[in-house]
Amino acid sequence: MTIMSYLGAIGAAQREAMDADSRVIIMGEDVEANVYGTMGGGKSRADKGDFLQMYGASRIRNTPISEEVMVGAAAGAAMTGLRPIVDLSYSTFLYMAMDQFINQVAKSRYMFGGQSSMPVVFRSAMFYGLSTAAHHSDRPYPMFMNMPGIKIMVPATPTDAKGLLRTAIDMDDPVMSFEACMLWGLKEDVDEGEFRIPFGVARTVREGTDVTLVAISSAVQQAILAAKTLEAEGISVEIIDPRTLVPLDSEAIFRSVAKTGRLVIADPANKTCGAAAEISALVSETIFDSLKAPIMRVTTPDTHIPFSPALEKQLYPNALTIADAIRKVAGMKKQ
Amino acid sequence: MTIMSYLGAIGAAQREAMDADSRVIIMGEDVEANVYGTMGGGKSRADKGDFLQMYGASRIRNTPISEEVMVGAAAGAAMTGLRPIVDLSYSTFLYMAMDQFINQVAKSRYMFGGQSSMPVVFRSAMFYGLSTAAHHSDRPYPMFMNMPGIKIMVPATPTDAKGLLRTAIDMDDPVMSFEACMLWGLKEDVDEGEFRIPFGVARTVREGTDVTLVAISSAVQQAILAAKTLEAEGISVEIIDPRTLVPLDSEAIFRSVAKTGRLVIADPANKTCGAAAEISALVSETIFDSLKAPIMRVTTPDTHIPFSPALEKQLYPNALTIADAIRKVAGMKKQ
Amino acid sequence: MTLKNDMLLEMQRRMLRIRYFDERASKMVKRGEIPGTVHTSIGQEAQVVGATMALGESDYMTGNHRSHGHPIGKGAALGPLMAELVGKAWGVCGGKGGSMHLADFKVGSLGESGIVGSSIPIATGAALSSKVLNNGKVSLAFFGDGAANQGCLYEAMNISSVWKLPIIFLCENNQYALSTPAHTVTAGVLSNRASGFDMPGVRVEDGQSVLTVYDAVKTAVDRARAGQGPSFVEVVTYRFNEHSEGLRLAVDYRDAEQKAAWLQRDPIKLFRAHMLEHGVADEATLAGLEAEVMAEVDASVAFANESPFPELSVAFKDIYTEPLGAKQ
Amino acid sequence: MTLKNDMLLEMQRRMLRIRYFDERASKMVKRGEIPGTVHTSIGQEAQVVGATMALGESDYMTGNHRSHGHPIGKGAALGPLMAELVGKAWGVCGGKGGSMHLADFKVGSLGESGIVGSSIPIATGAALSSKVLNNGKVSLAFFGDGAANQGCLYEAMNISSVWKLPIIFLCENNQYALSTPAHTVTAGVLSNRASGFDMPGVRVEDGQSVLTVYDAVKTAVDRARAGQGPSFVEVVTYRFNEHSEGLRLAVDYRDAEQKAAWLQRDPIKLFRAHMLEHGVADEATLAGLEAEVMAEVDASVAFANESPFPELSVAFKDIYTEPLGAKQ
Ligand SMILES: Cc1ncc(C[n+]2csc(CCOP(=O)(O)OP(=O)(O)O)c2C)c(N)n1
Ligand SMILES: Cc1ncc(C[n+]2csc(CCOP(=O)(O)OP(=O)(O)O)c2C)c(N)n1
Ligand SMILES: [Mg+2]
Ligand SMILES: [Mg+2]
Repeated sequence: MTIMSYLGAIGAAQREAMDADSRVIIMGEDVEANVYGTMGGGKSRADKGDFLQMYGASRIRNTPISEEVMVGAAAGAAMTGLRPIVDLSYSTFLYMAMDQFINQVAKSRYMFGGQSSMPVVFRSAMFYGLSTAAHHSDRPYPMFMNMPGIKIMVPATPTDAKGLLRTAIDMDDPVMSFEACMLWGLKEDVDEGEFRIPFGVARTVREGTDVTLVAISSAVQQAILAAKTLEAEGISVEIIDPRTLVPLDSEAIFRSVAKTGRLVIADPANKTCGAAAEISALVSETIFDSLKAPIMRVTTPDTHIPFSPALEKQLYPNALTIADAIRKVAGMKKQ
Repeated sequence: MTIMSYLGAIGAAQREAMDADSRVIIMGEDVEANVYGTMGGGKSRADKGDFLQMYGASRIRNTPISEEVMVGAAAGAAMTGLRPIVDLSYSTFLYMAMDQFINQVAKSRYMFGGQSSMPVVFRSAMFYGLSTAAHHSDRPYPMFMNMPGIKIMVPATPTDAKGLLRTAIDMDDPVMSFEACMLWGLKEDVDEGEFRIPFGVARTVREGTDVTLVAISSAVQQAILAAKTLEAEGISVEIIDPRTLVPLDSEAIFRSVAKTGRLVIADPANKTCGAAAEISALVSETIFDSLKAPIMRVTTPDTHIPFSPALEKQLYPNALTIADAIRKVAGMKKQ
Repeated sequence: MTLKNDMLLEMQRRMLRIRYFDERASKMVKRGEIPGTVHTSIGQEAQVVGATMALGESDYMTGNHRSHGHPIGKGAALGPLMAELVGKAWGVCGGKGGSMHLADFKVGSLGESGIVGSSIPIATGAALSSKVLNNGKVSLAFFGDGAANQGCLYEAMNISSVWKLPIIFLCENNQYALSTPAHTVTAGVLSNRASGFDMPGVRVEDGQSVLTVYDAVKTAVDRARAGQGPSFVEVVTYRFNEHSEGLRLAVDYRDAEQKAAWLQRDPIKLFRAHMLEHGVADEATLAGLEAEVMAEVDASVAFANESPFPELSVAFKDIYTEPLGAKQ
Repeated sequence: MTLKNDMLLEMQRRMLRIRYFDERASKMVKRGEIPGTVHTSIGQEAQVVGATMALGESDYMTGNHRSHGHPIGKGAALGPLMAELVGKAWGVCGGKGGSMHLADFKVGSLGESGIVGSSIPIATGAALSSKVLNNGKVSLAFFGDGAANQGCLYEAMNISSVWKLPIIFLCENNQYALSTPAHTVTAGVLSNRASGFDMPGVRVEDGQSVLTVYDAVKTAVDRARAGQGPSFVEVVTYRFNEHSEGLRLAVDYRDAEQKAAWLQRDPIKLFRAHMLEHGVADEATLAGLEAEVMAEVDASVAFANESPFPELSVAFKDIYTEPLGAKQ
């Protein structure tokens, strides 16, 4: 074990995979210079950018600012023998390649009757909460959940980032990794050795008996704070981090809600048609009779992200808003 | 009143608006030749395409196959004095312009502190159920519901198509109109005169007391058939067509569910993070105590659309699958 | 270049396979035997075959909605293609793709695309893997004059040129995008756009001559295989049928005289005459070839008819490599 | 062209406004007085002002993340811009846009874009409305060498050329896209791409000379206003600062010698010397001008400091023209 940051864990998983399989390549804007710090050897950056030095210019490729062809080319390469990792920097830039994601990456295997597989990983960072305004702060994973064909990971810890990303790179299906910049600096003890965390298996962050709290991405940290506060108030909260949204470990959520009878979902994505909406709908159509109170969503409201910190701070789920929602449902008795 | 088809109603609304305001222009691929039949004078097509003849080449513009600039240019034109209607033909082509939709059309007014308004309408047809496979059959409105800034209409009748589209064109906010090709031929008596149907006001298609059935777009016709079958079985179904998804008339849905205590949602979009998920979540967080049974979703499952009619037919909500879901919830007593 | 006679006969054979296959498909659509519609390459066979014959067996290719000619030209078996058009289980995509989304990976056909322009980046990626894996394979992207106005083409041309990828951008300029004449929505001459992306751009004015097309594309393929990077080849041709079978437009968007002139230039008739004239083959050989191909097309229809329809459950297969998500 | 002295002085004034504004903004970012980061136009003032001065008051303009210079060059008041950078209520966008999303519709600034390339179609649409409404307004799109590889640029160039729209595509080639040297990701010379889209393409090698840039852009603007359609103008320049303020990269991606040489070519110093040499203004006049502008920048900071922060509820305003959707 070694202390690793979320950012370092992403670098480590990519390094492992690059070492393990020469078909793995990395392409993206400014990857050679390791601008975002995920292409690092782990040591201090070298004068040419670590990965570029370690793996060479054929496997570490700076691309033009051309997201559409970048994504499509990665798909075409994946169908013909490579296993590309594409660094798309910020999640708000994904829309530039939406046609390639939906009509090619997600649909090709299906349309062609299984003739092709699509081993490619698309990484992007959700740069919210950092005063970069509406063109850099989106959390668009719900849009991709609405269209099957691409798996989705939303790691909330360094360990999950490393283990899930390694699984993603080894997998024969396309994966989108949504990484939260708010967590880049988060550190914990992580196994430096190879390990893989399966998709579709939620993590019970904390056991509890009164209310189930499903928390996604950066909301997990806030959920833990909220749970601690509420413990003092005598409310026992069980926190579940799905870790991957496609596939979603709905069974784990059902098991917990069957026990607690109460559900709050904390999700930094927009509210309408978001991941929280899906989880709410799944629970109420599947284990309705276990519910003792309304299912509450604590999400970012349906706004764009404003620049001014005076406006932005209020928008994301935080320990206070999460705790309030839990108090509400904990207090509610079924008539 | 006159008998009008859904397709004819769309043409009529555009004609009205073109006559009423010279700032309204139409642009899109093959609009001059009126390939899809919505650019018609209502009479038989003339040798140059009716609208082109009626309004001239400056206001009826064939575009290159360049969705990205088509959408962005319409937005830029809308911010500077025009009121464009953009015909994007099929909804599955919208992804090509996703960046312009999300980052420009939806966000500009907000990012610029209200300096600009964005009076533009984007029309597209959901060509599902007609053996055109995965590249022509998507129903992507949930993706756009997840990002605020663009209003969304999903007309299910000729009258609604005409009245909502006219409202959309007169409105200062961007609107996406999702039209169902399955309904193109649907006919009813429609007022040929000018009329406008407000956004955010649901239509109660049929009153009932046992189960609330929210039906969207082409599911409305199937819902009516299902309701008739169930009436014979003694189940009284109230059908609500939201008509617009942004804004959504959630109050109308709440009022009905408060009365019936049971809710089924029939939506031709994909299930995960779809419109049905949002409606389910809204109801269970708002009027949970009125619910006597689980909220059921009848949607297209999370697949792509296969070509073979042998495979495609089973996928969309139909009178049988809707009726089954209603029977389920009608039978269920709350423990 | 001078080609062996058997190669010339193979060119004619492939053009005939496309012609007869598409003529049959057209009939079947009108009879309701093929669901949806189809876009035929009738009249464009020289442009398709001149390009595909310049490629090797294992080279890659992507295409568009005008989709039958490409895999046929690349050597795909007709039976599974016809079964796919009919939506049957023995179809090359198991009935899930249909006319607009044919793919036959066995012959390097990585997929046609119903989304105009959308397959160009895919071909670019195939060229990237050839480059990285250094396997000598060349990639060719078929797209129309209409698709040439999609931005992704220029992103693809730029990155291919910078990375010196082994790819050919093959623009099938049949002068119309559905009802829209190319000259009304296209600035300048398409092949002239190549130089701005630092690659050769040639325009084949006589796209009805399979040999002329072949020579132009072969030059580009050799260049790509030699590691000299991408080329842009624009081929001027004409579609003899309507944009899609069954489509009826009230507007005469194609000039009648021009149309009549082009219909005179049937690539198959022209090449037949050429072969007779140059003693490549005699009447009997060519008639035999035509009969053979007609029989092959008949067989493909029989194959399609024999095939069962796919099981309902197939709709839920191959969304991922593992059984996941929607089950019914 | 020969310009009146007051026009030359106005050019210097605007270059100074950009320089002093950006220098101040840079300091404030490092002091944490401006949230997030900013991208300065320091070193590129001639390229910005040469272009904006060639436009009329009411002409349209869009830009990118390197965003302060464009509206300043177009004549925007500095106070609301600085207040915007600080996230205050009196900001030109009410604090909701910030540095990367400045817009000042009063001076035809339709918005900078944090999404590279994304504002080019917007400028194209503004040109379309000028054409349809026949109001004589010209549109100019600023974008960088990096943005020049986004497909939407070529879609915009094509449609603008076909429709003969009054637009100038102004490529700010500062030779780098963040850490990426343009020549490593760009095929050929950008301005050479224009001819393929049937429009003039000029490359201004000396982007540090405001007069040279002005002449090139003025020619394009006159052409657009005369109804002759779009032009592409590539201006070669250099950014003196890092891509964004505060960014520190371990990699020396810019050649030290080349950098030193460019830093010698400060557009403001160059033009100052030019004016003295040609007797456009004397030392006292220029010193006075500099003092004036410095005072203006000081005032803009005072204005920003005075401004209150926006009310919480402002976060839920202007999503639509009517109060709709999220309320808290
Ligand atoms: C992105 C996208 N936009 C529009 C369409 C509708 N469409 C299908 S084919 C076609 C014309 C294509 O013209 P071209 O590329 O020249 O190919 P051709 O049909 O002439 O062979 C259009 C507009 C589409 N399928 N995809
Ligand atoms: C679509 C998109 N991709 C990537 C980025 C990240 N990014 C911001 S600025 C930049 C470099 C832009 O280079 P250039 O266009 O030359 O402008 P410059 O910064 O040199 O003025 C990049 C890659 C972005 N903002 N948007
Ligand atoms: Mg064509
Ligand atoms: Mg640059």
